[in-house]
Amino acid sequence: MKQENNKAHKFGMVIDLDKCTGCGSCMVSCMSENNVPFKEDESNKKDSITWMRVYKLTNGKSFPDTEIVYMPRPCQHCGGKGDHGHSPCVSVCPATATDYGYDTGIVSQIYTRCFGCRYCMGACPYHARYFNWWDPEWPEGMENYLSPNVQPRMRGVVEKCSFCYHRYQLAREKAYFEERDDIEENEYQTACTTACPAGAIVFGDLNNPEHQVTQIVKPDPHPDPKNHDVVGKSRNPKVFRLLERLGTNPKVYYLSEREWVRKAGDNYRDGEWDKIKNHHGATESTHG
Amino acid sequence: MSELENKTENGSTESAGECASGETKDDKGLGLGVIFFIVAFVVCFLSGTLLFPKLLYSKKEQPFNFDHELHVSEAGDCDACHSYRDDGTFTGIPKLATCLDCHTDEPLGETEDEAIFAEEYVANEKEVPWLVYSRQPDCVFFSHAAHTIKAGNDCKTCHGPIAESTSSRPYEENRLTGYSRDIWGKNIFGIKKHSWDRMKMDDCAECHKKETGHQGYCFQCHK
Amino acid sequence: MLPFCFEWAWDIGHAIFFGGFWYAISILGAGMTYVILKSAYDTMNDSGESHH
Amino acid sequence: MKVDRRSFLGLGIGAVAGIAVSPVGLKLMDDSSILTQTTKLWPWALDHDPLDGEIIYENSVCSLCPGACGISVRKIDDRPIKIEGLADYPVNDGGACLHGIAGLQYLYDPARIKTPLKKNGDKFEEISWEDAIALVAGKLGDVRKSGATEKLACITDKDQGSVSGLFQRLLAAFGSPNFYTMPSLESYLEITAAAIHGEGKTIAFDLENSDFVLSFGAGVIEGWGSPVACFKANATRKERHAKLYQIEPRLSNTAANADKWIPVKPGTEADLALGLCAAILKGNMFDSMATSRITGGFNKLAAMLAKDYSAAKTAQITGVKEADIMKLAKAFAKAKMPVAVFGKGRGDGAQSLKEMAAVQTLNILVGNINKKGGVFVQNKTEYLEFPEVTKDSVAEAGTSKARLGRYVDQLIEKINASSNPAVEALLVYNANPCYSLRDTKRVKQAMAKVPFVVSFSSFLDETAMEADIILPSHTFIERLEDVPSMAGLSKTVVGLTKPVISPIFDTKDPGDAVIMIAKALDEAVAGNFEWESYEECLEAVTAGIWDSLSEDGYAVISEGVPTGSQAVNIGFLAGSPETIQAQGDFDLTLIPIDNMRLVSGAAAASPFAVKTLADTVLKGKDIVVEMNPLTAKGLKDCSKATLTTPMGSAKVLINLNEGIMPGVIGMVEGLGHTFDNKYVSNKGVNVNDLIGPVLESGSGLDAAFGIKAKITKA
Amino acid sequence: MDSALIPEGAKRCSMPKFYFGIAIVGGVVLWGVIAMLLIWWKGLNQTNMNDYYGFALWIWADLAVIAVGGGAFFTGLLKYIFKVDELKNIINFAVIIGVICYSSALLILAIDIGQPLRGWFIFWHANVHSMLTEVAFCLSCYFAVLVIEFIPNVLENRQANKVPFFHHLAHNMHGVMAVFAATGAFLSFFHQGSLGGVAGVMFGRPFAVREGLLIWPWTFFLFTWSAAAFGPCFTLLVTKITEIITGKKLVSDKTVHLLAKISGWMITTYIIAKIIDTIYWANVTVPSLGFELSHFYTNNSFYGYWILIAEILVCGVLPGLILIMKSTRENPTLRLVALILGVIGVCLNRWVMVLQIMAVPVMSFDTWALYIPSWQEVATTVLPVAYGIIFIALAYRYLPVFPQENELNYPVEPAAEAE
Repeated sequence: MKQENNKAHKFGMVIDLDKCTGCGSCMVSCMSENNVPFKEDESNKKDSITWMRVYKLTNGKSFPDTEIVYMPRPCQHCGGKGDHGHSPCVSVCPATATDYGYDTGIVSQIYTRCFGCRYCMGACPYHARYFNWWDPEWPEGMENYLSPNVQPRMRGVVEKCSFCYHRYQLAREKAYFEERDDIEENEYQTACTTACPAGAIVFGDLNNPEHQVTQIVKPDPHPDPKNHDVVGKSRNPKVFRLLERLGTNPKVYYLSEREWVRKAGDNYRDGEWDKIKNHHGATESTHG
Repeated sequence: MSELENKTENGSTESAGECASGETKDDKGLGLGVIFFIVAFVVCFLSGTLLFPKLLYSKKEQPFNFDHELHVSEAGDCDACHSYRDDGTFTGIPKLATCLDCHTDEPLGETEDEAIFAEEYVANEKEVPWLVYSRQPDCVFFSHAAHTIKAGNDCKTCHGPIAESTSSRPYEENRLTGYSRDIWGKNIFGIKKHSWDRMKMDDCAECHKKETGHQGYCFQCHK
Repeated sequence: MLPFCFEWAWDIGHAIFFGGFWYAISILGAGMTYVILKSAYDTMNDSGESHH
Repeated sequence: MKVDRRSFLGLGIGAVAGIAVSPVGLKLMDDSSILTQTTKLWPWALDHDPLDGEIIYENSVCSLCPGACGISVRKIDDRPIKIEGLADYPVNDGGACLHGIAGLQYLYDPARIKTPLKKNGDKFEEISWEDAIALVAGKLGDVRKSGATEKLACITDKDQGSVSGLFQRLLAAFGSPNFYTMPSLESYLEITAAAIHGEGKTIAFDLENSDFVLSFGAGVIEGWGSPVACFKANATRKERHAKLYQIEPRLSNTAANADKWIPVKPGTEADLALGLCAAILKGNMFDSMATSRITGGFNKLAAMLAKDYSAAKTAQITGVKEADIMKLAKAFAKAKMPVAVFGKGRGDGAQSLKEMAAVQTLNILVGNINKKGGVFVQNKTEYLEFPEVTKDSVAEAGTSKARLGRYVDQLIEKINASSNPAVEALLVYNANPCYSLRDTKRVKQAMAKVPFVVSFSSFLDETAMEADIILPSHTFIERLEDVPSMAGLSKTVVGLTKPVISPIFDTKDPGDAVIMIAKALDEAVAGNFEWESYEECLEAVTAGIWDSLSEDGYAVISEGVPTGSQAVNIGFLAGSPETIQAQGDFDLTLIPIDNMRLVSGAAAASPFAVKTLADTVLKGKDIVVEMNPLTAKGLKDCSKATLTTPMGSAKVLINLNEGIMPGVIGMVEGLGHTFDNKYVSNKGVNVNDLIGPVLESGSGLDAAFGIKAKITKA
Repeated sequence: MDSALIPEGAKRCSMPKFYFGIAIVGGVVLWGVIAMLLIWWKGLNQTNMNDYYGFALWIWADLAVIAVGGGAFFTGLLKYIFKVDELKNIINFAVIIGVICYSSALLILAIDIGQPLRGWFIFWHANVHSMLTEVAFCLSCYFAVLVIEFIPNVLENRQANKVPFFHHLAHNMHGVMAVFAATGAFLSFFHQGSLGGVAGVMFGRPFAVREGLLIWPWTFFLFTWSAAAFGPCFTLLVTKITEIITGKKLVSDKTVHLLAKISGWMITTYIIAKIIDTIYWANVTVPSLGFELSHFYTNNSFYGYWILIAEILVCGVLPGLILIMKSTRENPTLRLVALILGVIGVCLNRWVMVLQIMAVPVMSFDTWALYIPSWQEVATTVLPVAYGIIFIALAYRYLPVFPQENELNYPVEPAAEAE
């Protein structure tokens, strides 16, 4: 397909779990950036809308060998099997209310098109999609802080992280205005990225070798010889993706020095981990 | 419009003729049936075509008349007032401040509109509550820069020959959807004579397909 | 659903899916029309005898 | 002619056909289909479609906590819509914490006080500013006339900054020595400095350069000090190959993020510090240059340490293995730029001087005072130039009287103790003692005993509830103020908070309120407040740095390693002060937990912040307490229980957590608010209701690290 | 009195008695309707669904009624296409049950979506790659077919049949019914299948995902097959219940045995396929994604291996065997047991393919999610049942549903009949 700027982007992020302190800045920054509502009781996490959610993982060892790591989880913007753009959620939406932007690799969600069948939520193993069980309400006057760049959602539709797409729209608009073909790395950064006080999140274009995220992740363009559904596996031994083996091909990568953390990123049968933990991408694949 | 009126006349005369001849010819009421048919048909068709739009759209007058033609001749092209900000966003309808580049609370001309503007708004530093003909729904992201600077369209393509207008027409709002009539079809039959007659998603898609080879992904125009 | 819908594409997926759909619809439509017309016709015929 | 069935048939068919060929059907179908997609179906959207406009960024400084981060407020025309960290600001360089980002929620907080209020019976009624000021001035006038001017007291969050300065000035001119600040890390740093290095000094830790941070429970990434600055320092640890060792009874986020977590029995941190000192002395790993500078108590201390703090003994007291103590002492002493950090949790809770002094002694022994990556001891920041206060005889007499108490806790005690009012009038600004001091019952009791309490709060919080009159302040988004960054930063920066939106309610800048009150008092007092407005005052008293304040938005007061050596006297420790014991005789120990997503200071957490709380902290309206499965005794995860301490008891939920020492119960601080904001209040309990103060003899600080408790099935 | 409407020769209970019964069931319907309106007015927050349970009781009910409603298309297929003429004695009833099931399914779907007014999007803005789209299209089309198949039966009502046009219409429709039935079978094959596909294509959910043929996962075919197998079970079961309630023999044993036999063989073949599928899934699919089978059946308070055994052995293999063996099949009691087990079995399967999928944690640090429906969900799920009872009662009372009724019950005492 022909785009205004011919080379397609593939926006993604890598989150350094060793830097992450679980402080919650990313969650709040996301909520206030994207007009996410709040209600009286948000302690039931199964109906609490947090596009960016920070999970708390433990190594399961007992005192005093216990370890904790915090794992921020935005929408993973899956590329689907073979990274062809058939994300688990996009392929199932009956009303085309969510699509895969081949120009950005970002999975959209259109609130006025969604009629709330929630099939996409069932299909998403990351629980990154949230349903508006209630009409949003803001205390008197507080609606004055709502941003015009993101549409507030009505009851009965699904919403999720958009990688702050409106920031991309605005950055592109500026580029057009200045008659540039494309935007700079720092012109488009998500709200969670810029907010993180620890600088644990790095966001950019995985197709652009100049970008920091690409240099950290070193994504392998070839399908994983052990599982052809998997594309873009990281060649950095410290980097992994959530549930990579399902072939969802997320664009969100995680970085950790700790082995137990990397293991927690996916499911492995007994003893399986030790066999494949050192397998990173096709080019470095050591096992047949 | 006028054609339609003619039609109605013809229609009614025909029916009258039918009526006259029908009476003598036929008393079984078949003719009467035909007459009733035609009358009912014409009445319903006309009310559906002429009356219905009046009911469907509510008319709102602008705060006061605005003479685009005059301003274009005085101030220059569209972008003299409808300009871009440094971040590439579009100002749309100018704020009072922009007007004050030329205007003062001393009326520039002696039209009563100018007077209203000077007294009610400039004097009280009140923004003019213009009604925006081309306001898109809140789910839409539209970049003027992309369509003009990048794609090189002129304003007329979407906004029509508004620059030549000497007075502001009333703003028509669809009672059902709450959207401006300019967006959702000027022509009640949905016939599109000019590119600016309608600006629904399909119209965007049509042009995008033609110009970029692709009708675009959701997020290209949605937020 | 129809070729002028935003989502419509002239691809194999739409061809098969809506091919099947419209095929089924037309059969049902045609079938019912035929049956109704025929019944109407039959009714006319014997109503001819039945009434005065 | 007869009108028969056929005619009607014709009529009907005609009508239908007519409508059919007219656009009605199609158009209606089209529009109603559009209607179903619009937000019009959602009544709320009709009048709340967020208006678009010009995007403007305005810089300011967040004053929610002592961190004082630079913020950039995004506005659409004149409507603020988002707060973000300000890039290149010397404190936070772009980063921001969740409370700052959620700042706009404070602006529109349902609990905001919209206009001055006057207590009438147990209800508040609205009054005008004029009346309010007149009323306050009247009452204060009476006190002054009575001659007992020392009976006017004031409690604020800090003693720095021009607003606090104005309160102090008011008291001085009025004639009262009773100005108090709430306990804060900054105050503890000064107290510790005073005990070892002399009055008027303060301590700072060069975390961003140190290569070995030994933290005695300091929540370096949980709101301790200047949170974002600490986050950043911690984030660069890996690149700098620096180590962080965390000593505390619970696997806090800091401990989890640290290179090593050293669990220690609650309240024995001081002993561990002394044990380490002993080990360092014993192993001859100390910096003799540094120790030679110690003017007092060194030998005595050395002897005491040798006697009471052998590794074995320390191990027994603290629960840390002997070998580990030796290893730790070695690692710390051998590090190039080691630094030992004190101030449990956020550093603003109860602290014991013994513990802080012991930790500081560690620093002294390894000789990292005023060295890069070490501890900076220097004079207290002074950038304000208030003109000398001119006191009349009454004021002179009053100010020369003894303070009612050393710290705010003693003030409360004194008020409660004395039969006739010890304090006639109390001014409370930017402080919520009725919530954040230990044993809140006694604090409320004291408030009730004070005949006239004036609150300057922006929100109707627990303390404002107790006030007789409230002069509501602007929030930090609506006001102008100088904000010094304090809290143990290696550099001192004064930032300028600017109004980014005109006040949305009938509130005032507290500075203006004070000036108005002063002006309404007799000439002797009023004479000291010549300024027309707070703005004018601010410009005058910050004259030295005003240019950079107004241009850059901040001014760096001190930076880098201080020069010159500091006096060192560890006599206090040498006198081997007793270690604080937890109150009560139950067999478990309840300790407060500082959670980054909650706040325990003057402001409460925002709705967004509360939303981010895990369901292992708050579930429904119930607070969740942490305990080790070993101590659970039949209590299951998520089961309801009753937590009892000598102070009272509370319904809680259990979270079985391997990351907390057996025998210890952890309860988060910052919940259990009772004011009118359903998103934040009436959730969980306030841990300060369950823990009572234990005053440390000698220092007079509330040093209760926790309290004995028992937990039973409910 | 309504005797004029009652089929010739048929005996029915007195009108007051009948409508009294209807009223009782009507109460239940009312309850359901109230819940339904509540949900439409206040939104889905009236349910106990949440972000983990986007699909819950309703979707299960949907799949279940469509599965058991499968008897209609399968019997129709046999009767009109394969010309198994014997089945003419039960086809009417099968169709009626079908109409009830499918109308219920559509109703439930209308309640289940967050923005009911946008329901039409699924057709207009169809995404052809979504199994749910396929479901929606085939479901509504096939419902149309069922209505068409039902119309003649209605027109055979004593009074209706007096209208010459209706008389002819009924007659002519019978004439071309084969065409409709064929279309219906075609549509059914796809929507029954695509309902299975709904689960099978969720490749983010290891418990649901299956390999398959072209775009269709194995569950696609298994669902069609199971519907065809257990549908007739349900038809027979309902017939049996009606017979008990009316105290009449309505369908000859010959017909019953035949349909039971067919169902039996379908069940047996299906369950073999299902077992193969399960074994393959457990030993190839799941391990390749890093899971042990035990992951799906342990560490939670409800879903254990029992559900697997119950579905496949107790409610699959067992009824299958009972129905293929002449001796057991023709033993009324055992047959009834088999029918009941069969219906339970297929419902259980649908439950597993909806709710257990949602319950199973996928991320290694995620937890099992269990859920209990709210009363509004229960009420709206019971609604179709009550409405079905009334529907059948009315049909039985006023329409010649069972061609054999008179001969089988002749001579008959005016036996007591309830609704």
